[in-house]
Amino acid sequence: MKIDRRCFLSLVIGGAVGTTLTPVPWKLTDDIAIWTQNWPWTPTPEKGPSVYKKSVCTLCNGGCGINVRTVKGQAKTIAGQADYPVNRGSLCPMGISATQHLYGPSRIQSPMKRTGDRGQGKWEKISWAEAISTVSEKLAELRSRKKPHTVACIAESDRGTVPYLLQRFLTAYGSPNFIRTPSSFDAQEQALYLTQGKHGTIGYDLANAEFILSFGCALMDGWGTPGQMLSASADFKQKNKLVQVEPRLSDTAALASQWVAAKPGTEAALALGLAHVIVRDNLYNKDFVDNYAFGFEAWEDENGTVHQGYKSLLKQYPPKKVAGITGIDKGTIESLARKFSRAKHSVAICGRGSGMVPGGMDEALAVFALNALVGNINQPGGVTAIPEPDYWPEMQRDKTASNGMQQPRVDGAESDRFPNTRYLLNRVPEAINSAKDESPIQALLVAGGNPLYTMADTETAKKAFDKIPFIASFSTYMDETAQYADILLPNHHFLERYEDVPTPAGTPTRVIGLTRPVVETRHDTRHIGDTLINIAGSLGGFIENAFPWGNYEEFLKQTLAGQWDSLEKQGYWVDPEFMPPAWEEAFQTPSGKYEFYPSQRSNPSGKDADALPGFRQVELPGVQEKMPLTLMPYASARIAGGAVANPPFMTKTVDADVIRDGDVFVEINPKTAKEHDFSEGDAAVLKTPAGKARVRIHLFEGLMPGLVAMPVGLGHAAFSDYIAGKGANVNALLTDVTDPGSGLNAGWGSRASLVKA
Amino acid sequence: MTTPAIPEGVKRCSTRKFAIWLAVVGAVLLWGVYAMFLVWYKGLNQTGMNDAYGFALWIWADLAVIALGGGAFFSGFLTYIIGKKELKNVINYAVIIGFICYSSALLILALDIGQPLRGWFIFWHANVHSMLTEVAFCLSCYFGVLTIEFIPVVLENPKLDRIPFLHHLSHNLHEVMAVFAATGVFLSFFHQGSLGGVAGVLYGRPFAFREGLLIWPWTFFLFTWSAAAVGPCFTVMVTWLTEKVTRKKLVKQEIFQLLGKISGWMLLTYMIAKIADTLYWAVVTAPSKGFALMDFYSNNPVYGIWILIAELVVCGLVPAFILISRKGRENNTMLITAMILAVIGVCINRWVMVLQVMAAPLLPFQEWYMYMPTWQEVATTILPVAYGIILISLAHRYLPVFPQEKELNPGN
Amino acid sequence: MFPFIFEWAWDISHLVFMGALWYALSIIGAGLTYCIIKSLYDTATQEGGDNAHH
Amino acid sequence: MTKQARHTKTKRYGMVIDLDRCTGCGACMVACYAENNVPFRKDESDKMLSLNWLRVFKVDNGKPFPDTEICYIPKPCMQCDGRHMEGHSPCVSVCPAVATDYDEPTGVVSQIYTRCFGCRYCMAACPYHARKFNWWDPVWPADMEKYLNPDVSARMRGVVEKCSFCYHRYQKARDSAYVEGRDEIAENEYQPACAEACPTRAITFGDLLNPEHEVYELSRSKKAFRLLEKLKTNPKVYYLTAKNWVRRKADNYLEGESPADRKPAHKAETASH
Repeated sequence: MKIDRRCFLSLVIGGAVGTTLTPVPWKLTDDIAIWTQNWPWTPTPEKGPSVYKKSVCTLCNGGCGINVRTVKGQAKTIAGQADYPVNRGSLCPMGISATQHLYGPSRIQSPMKRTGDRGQGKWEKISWAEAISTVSEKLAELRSRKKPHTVACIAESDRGTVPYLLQRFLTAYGSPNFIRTPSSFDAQEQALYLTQGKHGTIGYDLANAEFILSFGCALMDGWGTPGQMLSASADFKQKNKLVQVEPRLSDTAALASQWVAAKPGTEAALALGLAHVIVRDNLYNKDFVDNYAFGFEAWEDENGTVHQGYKSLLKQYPPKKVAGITGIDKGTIESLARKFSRAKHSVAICGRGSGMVPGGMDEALAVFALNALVGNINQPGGVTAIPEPDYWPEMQRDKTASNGMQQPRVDGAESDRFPNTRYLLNRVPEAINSAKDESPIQALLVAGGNPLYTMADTETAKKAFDKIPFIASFSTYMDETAQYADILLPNHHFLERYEDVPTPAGTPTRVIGLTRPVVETRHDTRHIGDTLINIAGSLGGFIENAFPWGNYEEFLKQTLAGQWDSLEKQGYWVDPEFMPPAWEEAFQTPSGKYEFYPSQRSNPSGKDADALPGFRQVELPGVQEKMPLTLMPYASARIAGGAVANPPFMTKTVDADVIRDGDVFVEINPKTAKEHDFSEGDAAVLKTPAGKARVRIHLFEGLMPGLVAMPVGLGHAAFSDYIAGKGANVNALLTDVTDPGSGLNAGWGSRASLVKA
Repeated sequence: MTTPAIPEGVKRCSTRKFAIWLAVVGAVLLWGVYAMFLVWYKGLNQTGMNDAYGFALWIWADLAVIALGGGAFFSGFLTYIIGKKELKNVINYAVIIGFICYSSALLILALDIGQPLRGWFIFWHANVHSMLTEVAFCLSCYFGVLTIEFIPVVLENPKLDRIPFLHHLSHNLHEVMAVFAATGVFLSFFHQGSLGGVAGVLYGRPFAFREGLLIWPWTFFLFTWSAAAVGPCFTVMVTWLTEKVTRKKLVKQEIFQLLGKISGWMLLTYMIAKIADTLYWAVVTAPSKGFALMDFYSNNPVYGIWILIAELVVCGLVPAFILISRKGRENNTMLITAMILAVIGVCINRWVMVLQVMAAPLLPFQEWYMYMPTWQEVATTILPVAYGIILISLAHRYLPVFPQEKELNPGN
Repeated sequence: MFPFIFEWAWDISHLVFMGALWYALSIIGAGLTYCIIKSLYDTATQEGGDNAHH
Repeated sequence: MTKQARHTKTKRYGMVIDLDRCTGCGACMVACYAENNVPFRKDESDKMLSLNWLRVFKVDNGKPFPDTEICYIPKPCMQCDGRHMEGHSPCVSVCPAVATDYDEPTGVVSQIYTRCFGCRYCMAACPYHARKFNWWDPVWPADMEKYLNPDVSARMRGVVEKCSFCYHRYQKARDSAYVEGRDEIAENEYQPACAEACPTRAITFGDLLNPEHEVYELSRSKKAFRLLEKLKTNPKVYYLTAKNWVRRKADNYLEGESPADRKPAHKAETASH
C-alpha cells in the first residue's frame, strides 16, 4: 500500500515534470494561439492585383464620376474620379459605400412574382421568360381593351437613354403617362420655361459666381450633385461667397459667410424684398432689363389692356413689410440686396433641402427674377439653360397608340389647369383614390424612384397603389415600392450595367457620363433596357418595330456613336461646342425676351397679381390650435433621403442624437422644449394631419423656436434588416399642398404637435 | 459525529446540515459558473462594458479582492519577518482568505479578456513597461506562494497527515516558510503597487494620473499601503463572520485588537498620505491638465463629492481613529464597525480608480459615460464569493485552521 | 519573457524586471525543490518513525 | 519599437484637418470603413459599441438662436508621440503583450490583432476613445465579404482595433518605391483613405518633419492646435480653425484660461530627426 502510493506519487510528479520537458504543452499552446488567430469564421479576403475602373454613380440624380478599385473581379473601394467634370474627384458617402448595396442583402436576385398579399413579402422565383410574358400579356390585354392609356410608368429621370426607352415604349404602346418623380427641379425647369421659353436642365455656374444667395438649398447635404457641391465648398468658404437663407443652422448655413434665419415658407417674400431694394436704389442691370427683358414695366397686350409690371409689384414689398413677414431685420435685407447687386457675378438659387420637394412657382420665379435683375443669365457665374438631349431615332406607331396618346394624363400634367407642368406624381394618389369606378391606372411600371417611400403622405399613396391591379417593379433593391409590386423584374446594380448619364441638374456644362459594368452580373438580373426590348418584342407589331435593337448596349452605342470614343476612354464626354447663347438669341418666350411677367403662366383669374410672382403664404395642413408646432424635414449628407436607402456604413456614421435604438430624434429649440416641457432624449409622439410617429427629442439651439426638424431618409420598412426599422419616415408625416398654377407640391412642412410618449 | 477527517477535539455540525449548506451556496456558485461559460462562449458582449468602459465591474472586483487579500501577505510579513508570534493564530486563516481572493482574481482576469486562449501572451510576449504585466507576473507568482503557504494547512488534515511523505512535506514547508513569506511580501508589494500603478500611469486620464517616484506613480505606494492596512481588517472581519456563523469563538479577542491596532496606525498613515496625494492632485496635477477638482464630481448622476468624503473621511479617517484608540479597540462593536468601514473605504477607492476614471469625460463636448453591469457580470462577480464560502466551510470543517479553537471552546 | 521572443531587448528595463522575476521564481523553485527532496529523504529514512513535529 | 530601415529618413506622419472646411458629410468615415474592413451591425446607434476608426463629432458654441454656430470635428487615432516624444504614447506603454507598437520610422502606432488578447488596458489609457473593441464576431451578410479589402485583415472577436493611418498603404508605397530603386516615397504616394476621400479637401496628410510636405506648414500655422494638448500626449493629428470657441472645445480650460494664452501647437514639439 505504501509502496503503491509512493509509486503513484512518483509517477504523477514524474509524469508532470516529464510532460513539461517534452514539446507537447508548448506545441498545444502554440496551436491554440494560431487557431484563435485564424478562426474559420473570420473571412480572409483573396489577394490580387488592383484594377481601377471608371464609371458613373447613379444612386441619385447627381451623376458623379467614380473610380472603382477591383481585385479579382470584385469591387472593393470607390473613390471620386479626379478629372470628371461634374464632381472633380469628390464623392459623397453614399457613392463611396455603393459596394455595400452591390453585395448586400437588399438586392432582388431574380425575377419574382408575388404569392402573398401585397406588401406581405411573400415571393416566388420565376424565370425571365415568365416574367416578361406576364407583363406583356397584361399590357396586351389592356391594349386589346383599347385602354393603353391606363398604363403608367414612374422613373427618376426623363433624360438619358433608359428614360428615353421608357418614354419610347409608352409612346409606341399608347400611353401618355410617363411620370418623373418630383424634385425641386420641376419648379425650376418650369420657371426656366416661363421666363426663357426653353425646356432644359438648369445650370448654375457656382464655381465662377462671386456671391451665392441660397434660399434653403442644402448644398452640403444632397442638393444638386453632392460630389460637385462638396468639392466646391472650400471655395464657397474661402471666398466668403455664400449666404444661406434657412430657419435651421444646417451644414450649409454653417459653411456660409452669413446665415439668414428667415421664417420657413417666406423665401419668396425675402426675394421680393431684396428685388424691391435693388430696383428702388437703381442697382439692377439696366442693359439687360431695358433691352432683353419683358414685363418689368407695365405693358399693353394686343387687346390694349394694360398689365402691371414686375417693378410695380415690387412696390408692395418694402423692407419693413418683408421684415415683418420673414422675421429678418430691415437692415439685413437692405445690406443683402446691396451685396447681391454689387458683386460681379451674383446668383440666387432655390430648391429647399436636398431638393426633393418642388416648392411653389412663386418662389422659383421670384428667385429667378433676382438673377435677371442683375443680368446674370448666360453669364459666367450665372444661370444657364442646358438643352435636353435630342439625339433620338424616329419611330412609327399604330392607331391604338395614337389614340392612347391623345388621352389626358392621369396626373393632370400638361392639362388646361396645369399646362406648363410636365409631371405630377404627387397628384396621382388623389386621381386614383377619387376615381368613381376602376382606377385610372390599370398597370403601373415602376422603373425608378421609390414612390411609396419618397412621396408625401405615403399612407394615402399606398391606398392608391392598392387600387392599381398590376404593378411591376424594375428595382434593383427590395425597396418599399418593389415590396408592394406584383412582379419584380430586377435591373442590374449600377456597378454591373451600362447607362448614360446626361448633364445632371445644376451643372453648367453639357456633359454625358458613362456608367459601365465594373463587376460581372452577380444575380439573375437583367438590364432594364433589355427587359423593355424583350417586352416590346413579345408585344409585337409597331411596338416591336420601335425597338429594332438586339440589346440595350447596341442601342446605347448607336445613339451615342459620336461621343462613344470619349465615353469609353475618359468615362465622360463634354460638349466642346456648348456655349450659353448671347441675350439676343437666348429667349424663346412669346416676347422673345426674358419675361419678368411670365405671360405663359397658367392664370385662370387673369389678374396680373396672379401671373406675377408675388408672395402668397402656403397654407400648411392642420389646425394651428391643435398643432402649434411646425414640422420641417431636413437633409443630411449622412442619410440618403432618396429612393435608395442608406447602406449600413452610412447609418454607422449617424450620431446617437439623430438615431438611437431605432428611434429618430427630432430637433427642437431649447425654448420650444421649455414651453412644451421636454428635455433632451425624451420620447414623444409627433403628430401631423398625415400621421404620427414615435420620436425622441434633441435640443438644438440652431433651430428656430416653434419648429420641429426631422431628418429625411430614415424609417425605411424594406431593403434589409440592416436598413429597415430605424426611426420614422418624415415623408409619411407630410401632406401634398397643391401649388395653384402648377399643381406641384408646395408643401415644405406640416403643422405638428409633440406629446410626451 | 466524528470521523477521522475532522480534526481532533473540535465539534462540527452534522454532515446533513453541512451538505444543505453546501448545496445552497453551491447553487449560487453554479449560477456564476453558468454565467462564466456564457461569457467564454459568447464573448464580452455579454457584459455591460463598452468602448468607454474597457475596465468595469470585474476589474474593480479584482482590485478590491486583491486589496482585501492583502491580509495574507501583511500578516505573513508580521508573523514571519517582524516576528509577531501571536499572529500565528490567524495566519492560517489569513492564508486561506488570501488564497481565495487571489484565485478569484485570476479567474476573473481570465474572464475579463477578449481572447482567453491567448491569455498567456501576457507572460510570453511581456511588455516590461506595462503595469499590467507586472501585475500578471507578481500576481501569478504570489498565488504560487500562497498555494505553497496553503499546502501545509491542508496537509494537517488528520487523514492526510497520516501519509509520511505529506507529513514530512508539511513539516519541511513549515521550516522554510519564512523564505516563502518573504518572497511573498516582495511580490505582493509589487503587484499591489502595480495595481495602483495601472490607473496612476494613465497620463491621458487626469482623474487617475498621479506624479510619482521614478517609474512608479504615487498610487503605486498608496495601493500597497492601503492593502496592508485593510487586508488584516478583512481577515478579522471574515473571522468574526465565521465566528457568528459557527456560533463559537475561534480567535482570542487580543489578536483582533492587535491586528486592529496595527491596521489603525497603517490606515492613519495611509490616510495622511492619501489626503496629501489628493490635495496635490487637486491643486497641481489636475489643474495642469485643465481640470478643476469639481469637474470630476459634477454634471453626472452618480459621482458627487460625497464619494470623496465617504472614502477619505467616513471610511478612512473615522475607522483609523477608532482603531488607534484603545477604547475603540476594546469595544468589540466599535472594532468590527471600524474594520468594516475600512474595508468599504478601500473598495470605494478601487471603484473610483477604475469606474470613475472611465466615467469622467475628457473632451469638453463629451458627456459622462454611464455603465450598468449585466447579470452575467454580477453573477461572475458573486461566483468567487460563493466559491470562497465553500472553501472556507471545507477548510473550517476538515482542517485545524484556528489553533485557539480547542482552548476557546472547551468541553467539545 | 525569454530572450528569444522578438520584443525582448537587452536594456535596463528588461534586466531589472526580468531579473527580479527570475530571482523570485528561483527562490520559490529552490525552496520547493528543497522541501520535496528533503521530504522524500525524510520519508525514506524515517519510515514508520514518529509523526511528532512542532 | 522596431529599428528603422537604412537610408530612409525618420518620418513623423501626421494629419492636419481644417475644421473650417469640414462640412461633416461623413465621406471620410465611410471611406475608412470600406478601406479597413470595419464591420457593422444591425444597430450601430450606441456609439460606444460601434466599431469606428474615425468618428466625426458635431459641436456647437452653445449660443442661443440665431447666434448659434456649429463645427464638425473628425477624430481618427491621434497617433500620439507620447509625453517625451519618444513613442510612449498612452496606449503603447500600457499594452502588456506588445500588441500595439510605436513604429519608429513613421511614428504610426500600430495594432497587432493576432497578438492582442483583449485586456482593453489601452482603451482605458486612450483619452480620445480612438480604440475600439470587437465585442462581437464580425459578420458580413449576403455576399458582402466580397468587398473586403485584401490589404487589411479582418479582425476577430475579442481584440482591440483602431485607425492605423492606413499603414498598409504606406507599406505598398514603400514596396513599389523599393522596386523602382527609390529610398523615399512622394507625398501623394501615401495618403490614408479618409484624406483621399474627403470631398471638401479638409484633410491633409504627410510627413510633419518634411518641409516639402503640405502638413509641415499647416501644422505650424497659428490656427493649428491639437485635441487635449494639456495631457501632453503629443498627437500627430492637428486641427485648424480661426474660431476661438472651437479651440475651447478641443481642450479643458480652467476659469480665466483661454486658448489664446497657449503656445502654438508645434512649439510643444521637440522632435529630432
